[in-house]
Amino acid sequence: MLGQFKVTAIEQDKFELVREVIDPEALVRLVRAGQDGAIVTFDGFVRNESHGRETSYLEYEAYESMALGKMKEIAAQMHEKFAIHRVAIVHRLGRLEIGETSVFIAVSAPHRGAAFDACRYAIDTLKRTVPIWKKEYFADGAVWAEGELPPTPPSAKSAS
Amino acid sequence: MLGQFKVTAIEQDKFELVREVIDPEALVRLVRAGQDGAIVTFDGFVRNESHGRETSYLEYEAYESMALGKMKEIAAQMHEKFAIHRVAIVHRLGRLEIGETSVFIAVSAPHRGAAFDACRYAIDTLKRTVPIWKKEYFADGAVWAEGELPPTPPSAKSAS
Amino acid sequence: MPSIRVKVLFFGRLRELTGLAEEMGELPEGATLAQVFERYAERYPRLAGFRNSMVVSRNQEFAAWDTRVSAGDEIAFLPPVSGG
Amino acid sequence: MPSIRVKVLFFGRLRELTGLAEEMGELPEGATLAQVFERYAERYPRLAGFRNSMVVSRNQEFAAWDTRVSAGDEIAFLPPVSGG
Repeated sequence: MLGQFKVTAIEQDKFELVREVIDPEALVRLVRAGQDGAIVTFDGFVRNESHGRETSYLEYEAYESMALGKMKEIAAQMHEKFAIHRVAIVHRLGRLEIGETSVFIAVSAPHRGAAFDACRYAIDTLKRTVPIWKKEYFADGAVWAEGELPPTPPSAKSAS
Repeated sequence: MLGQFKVTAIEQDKFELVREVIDPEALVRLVRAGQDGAIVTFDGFVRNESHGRETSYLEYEAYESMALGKMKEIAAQMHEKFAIHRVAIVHRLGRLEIGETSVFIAVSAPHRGAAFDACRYAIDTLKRTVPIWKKEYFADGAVWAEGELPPTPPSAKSAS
Repeated sequence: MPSIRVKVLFFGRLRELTGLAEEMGELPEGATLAQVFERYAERYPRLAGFRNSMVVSRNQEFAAWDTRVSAGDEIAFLPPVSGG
Repeated sequence: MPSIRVKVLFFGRLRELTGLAEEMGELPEGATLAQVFERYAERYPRLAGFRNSMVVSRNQEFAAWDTRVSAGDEIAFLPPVSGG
């Protein structure tokens, strides 16, 4: 099956950082095409609690140009690793209320295995490598979410 | 995290066999709740080709009462195996045109890992165990899709 | 031997082959699902070739071929499933 | 030693701590990213405690601390990321 798969240019993919409400249906329509049979989506949205405390709202900020670059890198890796067709990755910035979508990812593919694997790879890698930060607001204060340290080259001397 | 998870009754889940167009957004709304942070969906839709032949349309039929029972069984297993919140599984029957959704699954969970694992478990198990049959129509004829033999108890003597 | 009545259903290509979607069948008490199938294979000889590429259910649960049927059972002959 | 100009950015809690989002910095040619950080840690002593829970990027790629900066580089100090 992989042999039959026509690799699709990343130009048809979509990456965005937005400050308004994310429209999942528009993104699903964008990745949907006749040669596909499967779309897997991931919708990450604001929970009403964090570590047992009731959340009031969240604020996201990003190193925007680098974040978009990293999102494109993730999509390029997805096309390399998985027999998928199109990818849409959108992250929202600014203030988000409970229940609002912070990140939405849609992946289309001829077969479901690749769509699942690629979608999961996308969100896992986004959370580790895309420079976006979340601040959690509670009734009695705010904290920066713990987060993950992105992997970095160990030494410039060993880098290309 | 699993310890904190409040197991949710399967009564809030949805299983349906429908003959009209599936509305994914309605199903996503149905599984979405404040204590969740993640929804993973699977959308299976009609491809424009099958084994290299151009598909005209498909027809699905089901052993409806048993199919609904098996879909509920799958959801019960999902709640048992994964820390998820709600499940919606809808399969369409009758004639479907290219690009139309035949099956849509939505799973909500506090954390993404469970949502991904459960959604994939759902579609994999549905394809192996739910009595639904697909007939593929081409310009020059029609064939029943190959399909999979569901696992059955080897002998009544060893059954309970 | 006393006889019992059961509902018998065919699906997919098996229904096409027999032209039969559903009927009330009369069977000897204590018959196994395999014996029920044999009766239909006698009536529809082309069915026999599908014996190894099908499963059977009893009261909407997949069942072993040596399961014995009871009065009022719903028995279905099911080709490989292809939903999704 | 000749000096070069680079753009320096702070994000998240590091930006809050320094009160500095972005500035043009003047640095000795051949300075490493670690040395750039030390300069800012002198100016903002509370930064020093975050040295092991942050990463640095050069021209929008994560970089090793011993990377040497060049004129016109864009350098950013980044706390652990928490998007998603």
